[in-house]
Amino acid sequence: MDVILFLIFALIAVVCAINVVVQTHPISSALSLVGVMGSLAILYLLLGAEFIAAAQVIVYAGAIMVLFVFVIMLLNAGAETKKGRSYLIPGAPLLVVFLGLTAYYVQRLFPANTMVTFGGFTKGGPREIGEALFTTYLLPFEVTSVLILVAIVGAIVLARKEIE
Amino acid sequence: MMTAVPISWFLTLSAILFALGVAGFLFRRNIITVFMSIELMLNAVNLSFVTFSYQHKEVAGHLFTFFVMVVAAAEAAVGLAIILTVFKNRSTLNIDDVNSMKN
Amino acid sequence: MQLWLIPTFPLAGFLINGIFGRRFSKSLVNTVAIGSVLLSFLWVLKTVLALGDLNTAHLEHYFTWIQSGVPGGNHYINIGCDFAIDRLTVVMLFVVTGIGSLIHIYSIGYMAHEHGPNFGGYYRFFAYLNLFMFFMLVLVLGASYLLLFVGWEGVGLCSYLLIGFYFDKKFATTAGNKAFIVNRIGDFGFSLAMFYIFINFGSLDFDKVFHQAASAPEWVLTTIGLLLMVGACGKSAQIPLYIWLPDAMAGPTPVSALIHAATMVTAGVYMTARSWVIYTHAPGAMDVIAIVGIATAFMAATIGLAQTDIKKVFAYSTVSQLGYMFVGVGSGAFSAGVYHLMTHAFFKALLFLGAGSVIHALSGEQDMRNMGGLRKKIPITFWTMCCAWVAISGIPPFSGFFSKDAILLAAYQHSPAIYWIGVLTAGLTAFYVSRAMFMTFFGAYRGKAHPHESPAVMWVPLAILAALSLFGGMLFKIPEFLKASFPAEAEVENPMLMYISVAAGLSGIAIAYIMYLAKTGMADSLARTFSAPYRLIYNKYFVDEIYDATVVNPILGGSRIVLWKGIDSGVIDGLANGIASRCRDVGGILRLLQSGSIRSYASWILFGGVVLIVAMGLFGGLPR
Amino acid sequence: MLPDNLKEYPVAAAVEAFDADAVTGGKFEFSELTLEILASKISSVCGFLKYDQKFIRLSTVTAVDRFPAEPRFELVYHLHSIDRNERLRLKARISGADPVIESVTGVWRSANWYEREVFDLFGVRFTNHPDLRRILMPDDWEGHPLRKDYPITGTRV
Amino acid sequence: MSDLGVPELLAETEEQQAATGGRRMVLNMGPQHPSTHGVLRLLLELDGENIASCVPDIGFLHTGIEKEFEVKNYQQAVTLTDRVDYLAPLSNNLGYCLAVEKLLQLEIPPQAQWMRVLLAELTRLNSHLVWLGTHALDIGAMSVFLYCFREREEILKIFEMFSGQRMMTSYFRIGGLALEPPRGWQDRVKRFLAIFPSRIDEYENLLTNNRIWLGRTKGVGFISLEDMLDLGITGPMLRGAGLKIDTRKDAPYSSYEKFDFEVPTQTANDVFARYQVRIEEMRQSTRIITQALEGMPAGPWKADAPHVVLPDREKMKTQMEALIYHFKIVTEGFRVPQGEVFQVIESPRGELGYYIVSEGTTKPYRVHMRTPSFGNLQAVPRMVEGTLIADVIAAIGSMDFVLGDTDR
Amino acid sequence: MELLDSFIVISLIKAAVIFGVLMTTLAYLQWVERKVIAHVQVRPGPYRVGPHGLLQPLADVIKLITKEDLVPPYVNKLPYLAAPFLAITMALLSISVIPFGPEITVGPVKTFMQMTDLNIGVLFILAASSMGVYGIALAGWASNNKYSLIGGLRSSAQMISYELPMSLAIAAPLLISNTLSLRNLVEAQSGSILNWNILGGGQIVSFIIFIIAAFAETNRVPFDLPEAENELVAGFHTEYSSMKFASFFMAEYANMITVSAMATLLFLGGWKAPWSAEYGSSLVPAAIFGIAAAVLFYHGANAHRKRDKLTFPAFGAIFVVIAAIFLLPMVQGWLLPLFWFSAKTGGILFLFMWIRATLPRFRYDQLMGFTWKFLFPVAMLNLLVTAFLVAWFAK
Repeated sequence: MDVILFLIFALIAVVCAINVVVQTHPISSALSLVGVMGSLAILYLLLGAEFIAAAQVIVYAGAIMVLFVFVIMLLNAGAETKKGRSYLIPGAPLLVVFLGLTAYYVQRLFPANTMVTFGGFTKGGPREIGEALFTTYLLPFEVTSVLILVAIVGAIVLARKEIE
Repeated sequence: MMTAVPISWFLTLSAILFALGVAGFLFRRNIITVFMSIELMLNAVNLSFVTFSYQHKEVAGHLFTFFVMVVAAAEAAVGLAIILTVFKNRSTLNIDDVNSMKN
Repeated sequence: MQLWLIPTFPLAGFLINGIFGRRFSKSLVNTVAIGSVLLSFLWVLKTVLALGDLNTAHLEHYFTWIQSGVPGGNHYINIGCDFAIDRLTVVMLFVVTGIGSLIHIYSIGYMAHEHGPNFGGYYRFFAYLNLFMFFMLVLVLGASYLLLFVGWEGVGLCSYLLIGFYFDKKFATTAGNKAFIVNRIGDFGFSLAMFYIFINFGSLDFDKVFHQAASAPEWVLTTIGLLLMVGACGKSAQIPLYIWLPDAMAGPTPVSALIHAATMVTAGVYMTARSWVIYTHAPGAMDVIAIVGIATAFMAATIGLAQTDIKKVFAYSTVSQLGYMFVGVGSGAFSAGVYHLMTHAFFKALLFLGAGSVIHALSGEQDMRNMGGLRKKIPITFWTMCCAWVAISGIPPFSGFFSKDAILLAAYQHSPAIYWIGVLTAGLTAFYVSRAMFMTFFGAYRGKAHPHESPAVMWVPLAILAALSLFGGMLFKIPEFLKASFPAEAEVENPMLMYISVAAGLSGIAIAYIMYLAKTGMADSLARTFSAPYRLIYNKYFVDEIYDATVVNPILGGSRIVLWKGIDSGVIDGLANGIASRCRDVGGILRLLQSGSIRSYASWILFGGVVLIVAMGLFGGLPR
Repeated sequence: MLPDNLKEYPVAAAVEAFDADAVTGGKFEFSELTLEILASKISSVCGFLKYDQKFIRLSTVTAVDRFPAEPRFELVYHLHSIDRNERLRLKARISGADPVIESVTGVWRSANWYEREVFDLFGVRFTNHPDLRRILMPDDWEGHPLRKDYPITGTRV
Repeated sequence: MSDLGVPELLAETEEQQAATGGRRMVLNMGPQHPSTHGVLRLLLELDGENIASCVPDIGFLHTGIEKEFEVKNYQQAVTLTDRVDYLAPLSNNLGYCLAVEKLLQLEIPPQAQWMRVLLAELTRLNSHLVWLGTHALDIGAMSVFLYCFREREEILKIFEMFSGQRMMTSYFRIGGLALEPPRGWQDRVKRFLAIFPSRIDEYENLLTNNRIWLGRTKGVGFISLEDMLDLGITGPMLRGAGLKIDTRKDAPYSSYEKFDFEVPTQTANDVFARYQVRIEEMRQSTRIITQALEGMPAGPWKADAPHVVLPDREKMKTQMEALIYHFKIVTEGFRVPQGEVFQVIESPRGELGYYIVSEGTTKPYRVHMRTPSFGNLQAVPRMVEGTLIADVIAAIGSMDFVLGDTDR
Repeated sequence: MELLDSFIVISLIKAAVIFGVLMTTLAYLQWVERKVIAHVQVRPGPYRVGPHGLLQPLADVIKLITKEDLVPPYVNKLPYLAAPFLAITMALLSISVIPFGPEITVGPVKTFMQMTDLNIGVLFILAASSMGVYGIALAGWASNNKYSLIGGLRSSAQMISYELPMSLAIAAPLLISNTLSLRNLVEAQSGSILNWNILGGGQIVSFIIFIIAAFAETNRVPFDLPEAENELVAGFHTEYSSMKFASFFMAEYANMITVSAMATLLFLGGWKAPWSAEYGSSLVPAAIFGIAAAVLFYHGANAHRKRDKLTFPAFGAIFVVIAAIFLLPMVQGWLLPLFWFSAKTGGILFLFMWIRATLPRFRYDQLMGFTWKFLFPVAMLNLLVTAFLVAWFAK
């Protein structure tokens, strides 16, 4: 059951991710990315990360990507043009090597006997996250809130109509 | 019938997604798509975090994921604002046209 | 017991008024400001009633504030946010919240016509006052030096803000800066003292420090004591750091009364008294305090003789009285110092508020030469100020008498020389206060404005303070109350000394009467006769000018010539420029890598990542 | 040449005083004052009337086709002074062969559409007009419907 | 009327486009759009939601009425005037009849004059009700629309009672009224007057203090008084800018001088001010109607001019002379002496002027209508440029134009 | 495996029942809205199809289904077709975790009156609703129409902005009830009306903020800018027809139902009666239907029209039967909660309609200003105060 679920959503994620890369129109890429995020949310659930799964959908898919879509619509951006040099020659071999190495080491470092089953880890609920967040990780949490504030100010300053 | 998934599968998936993100970054020319590729990489990393969290039966990985999300939100806000400004000033979204750092 | 509520009320008042005050009506601002302080006062009352005799301190721990290192380790720091309350604290709490409340109420009347710069003055004033109350209460309640220091700095900040309240006037902002900078010197000493305490005792909590203090070597305690004294000198305006206080009168009069007479400036005395364990084991430091105290008392009193600005007179009087308190604590009579602190708070607040009332009545006139004969025109102010007059002059059985007497008694035990200077100072005190009273209220009116009595919100606090000035000394026998806090003090009785000081006070009044009422020309002729000394004290011993010449100008000049022109431009800039140009040369080569295109950077990063993984696989710990 | 019987009207007299050549005639009927103005002077007279005589509003501009008489077109301007609560009609005649007259949009911006309408329906051209396009009829329409020689039944579209 | 493409006026050069970051978008509002009240077309150039420029395009409802006048005889032409401003037909009837009567120098009996005032004011109410309803609907308050139409229905029923027609009544004729006022009309009008003021309060309850309504209308659609006069705006819009101008007071016609009413003004000069002015005008119209109803003089309802006015049916059948007149008027019409007049009245929308040139025949030589909507509409660009799309709706709603009145 | 089977079977049955009821409700909600608005505007509303237009929804459905399904040229096909599907899916998805009543026993089976009980139910609904914006944004963009584009832009900005105060408003009652499961949330409010979050929790402010944000989230007057017909013709669905148009329509109404149910669950005590059964709350529905029946009988007896003589008593009889059913003890266990839940949700839905009939529409900048400058700070403050109080009392 878990394997089937994993395979289905891993497949969706990979296909959508490929789509992100190959689609020429940004809005198609954005929608594919939403697909990746959605399937990742399911995988998170499988890993017992309920809260992160919900946050993934609410924050990532529901807010950040909407922002992307909004901007794409606002700029009325069309399909991209083939201009400038291509990085296919240095990039593609490097990527293949990178991926191969990573996959190899992952397989070596994590022998197949560590298994994931649904329900194998149940401490990913909002309560546990909240407790950790407001005790051990209070300082990072506060720092991120400051970061968000700075980001808001920065975004407003940047997006202002006229910059005196 | 195998009912459990080896943990390395998750990590491999994460690696694949990350590589695809890098590919998007390298091969695409539209700033917004490039930006989205970064988001894809972040997502891939998040998946590893959550997987590690499962492996160690620790909630810490979730928190890192959470922080990554928050930072991604901030980054998206500022980044998109920058893109808007760039587009306003240059009326192009091609990343190779934005090269005033050169020279 | 929820001690934290005591400072929280004023803080809440500050936040509410500070944030929303601009939109509030004046009455709403009043309600918030005064309500918060009154609530605080009531909570103090409730706390004290509930806590009983308080022979031992009552401590409350709220949260861990700063924590560093490993528990039990060498450099383990654990500073909590703790409040403590003992008898000394109770006295201070009552003084701060009680007089604070009265002055808040008084301010309604005094500031009624205030718009302040940008029409935001009214709420701003009350917000600052509330903030001051908050910090002062933190200072008093804090159970460690660090928390005390928080309050200490906080009140300094409020003092700065309130002195510079009329920030559109140059002299006000200058005075504010002066107060702030001079206090920094003192705070520097305080900080050093704290570092030293921490190094030696490993903690800043009062109980832990004092517990270990008895067994510490004397030179350590003396060093700590002297450094603390530097801090106290700054805050409590002692020689040589007193110069900011007279200038601080640029702020509104209620500020002068609250901060620069009754509460903040006594923080140094409080701190010294609080550290009595350290001082009793460091007699050398005590001697220094006593000498500084008496010197300040005498010098300020002489300056006070010749001032014509009514607030300046009281400002120097404050400096002088603070010197008295230092004499008290320096002589080992901590309770007497605190006693005088309290009575002084009553009558000096009253004097300032009365002066404020006079100024208010004369629409801003502050020069005593333009006053006179106001006795009939503003009778309530006059009569209340009379109460302060007799109190400060040390006439028995009014409050000043008791506390001053206690100090002088202790001083005599300590050193008769200090006693005799103290007596002389007492006479001078009586003289200049009487002079001020005579010039203001007696004789013929010399001004132009039309005096009018102040409203009830102003004179009711005056009346309460007058009652306290008269009977406060009898009602609140501080030395007995504080016996539990300062067990080391010896009790002495010497009626002879008492008669001498009373006589000094009375003669001061009498001389003033002769010079300013009976023979009105006499003061001027005396001034002409002794023109050199007169000029000296009229110009406050030229202390400010001396500081300018000896400290300020050399530093300025030195900075300009040596640091800026020489080191900064020559050495540092040259070095930096040289390095920069070399870097540019190297960068020119590396620049070839920088295509300016983001994607090429990304390729390089990816390349680096691959190299890293390969390297780790080959040489790192990764499995083959 | 202002008719003598109109001299008593201050506006008429003022225009006469401003530019005697400009006035070619006039009448006062139904308690409405009409001045006939030389076509070439219309803009300057209008400017004078607006700024000097407080005819702040231009109520309407229209034309009358006197076909087959010549000069064929009468341009009619209705002016309104709010201050004096007074109205004034100006008339200018132009020939049918080359119907051109100076625009008064420089004086009143409201003349814009009225002149476009006259251009559209009568074929009178206005010089110095900022945007002389057809307004009511389609852009590619042929003919000018309000001319007397335009058939009442129109043409099939 | 232009083709539905973008006119050259808007086609900017490459540089201009680049200067705005290429973000400008041309939006074709109309001719088919819910809020342009017919077939107005606005070409809006948008920068985000801001209007960078606006070009109105009219003519989609052009019917050539001015040309048609020239082939109808004077009395027949009355029916054409109804069709011009289909929301205030009687005002147009009145303007035309007054102009012709001026040429004929005809004396109209008092009852006819008062009846004309009464019906003209009802027309004003009718028009303002439609305006208020549609304006509120544009801003999103849909109920007001139906409430207004409920009252308008009453007015239309009154018209129907008088003339047998609800909208194109042609009830005013040269020389008086078309028909004798019907029996019981007073009761009908009285009943209407009894309820109407409270209904105005009802509209105001829904709108005047509504925060959203205020937010949408206050400060919106501002245009300075100088610009208004220069661009030829008239009517309630001018009064919303503080200018007390009303032809009924300045040059009274049809014995308006005998009525006691106020000319409401506002100074804010925005959409809300115009709203307030019109609401107050409705109250004033109610006042005038009440006065007309109470003080209605007795007497004939058409002029004593046998060569112009058709004789009574009864007379025609009994008197030879009347029959001859009837025959002549019907077959040939009546001749109007040579001359030209410009008759101005205050229509609900502003200054309505009829310029008639007569050559002494039975048909007018030239009729020009100075219609308020046409004059007002020129100011649209001035009013909306620099505002938001939603403000365009509010602003053009506040102008209260009728496209029939604009295009004729 | 038997357990699994029965779980799946029960879930399927529940899904079927809920789907059927929901679709009917959606259709009739439209009818109710038209009737309500019509009566506010003193007109009868739908009247022709069936008695009082009762069959109007059916007619509408038939019309929409049989209409030509037009796909304009120049649209971006895939997103254009996906958008309505996305909108309706996301709208219906959230209903699956909404509970309608307590645990009930039907024959041998014990089950919850709910599709599925997630312990992060609230987060699930937030997630689903945050995805709903894609439908509208995509529809606007894909239509390749300027009005649609502006509508889509407006809606994405609006929905993101209003999601913030909405989430904050939701968080406050969650703090009080200390759970994210909707079922537990309701259980925490059991007792009388004084235990509901709106009163007992003092969450009246969050309730109001929630309702305001809900209006905006569902694009209803006065926040219906994305489809403001007087400005943008029909906004994002200008280019849609037939069933695709109906999908948007249904999505809007489904969202209305969702947010109303959410408000009921979060603030109004869900299916709990306002006072306990011992004081007779179980008699209320019977009484209401009884009174309705009595009124019908009376008017039937004094009928103005001939047919009323028959129809009124007939409906009265039906009402009597319904009232009687409410009195049956065996069905009270599930019927009463359902009644209260529907009554509360219906009340909020009525509010939606009432507001639509009354208020004008905001302008875009005012709308954004309203949420960022007013709603968001207030919601924040409310949350802080609530958190403070909860912490205070928890200690």
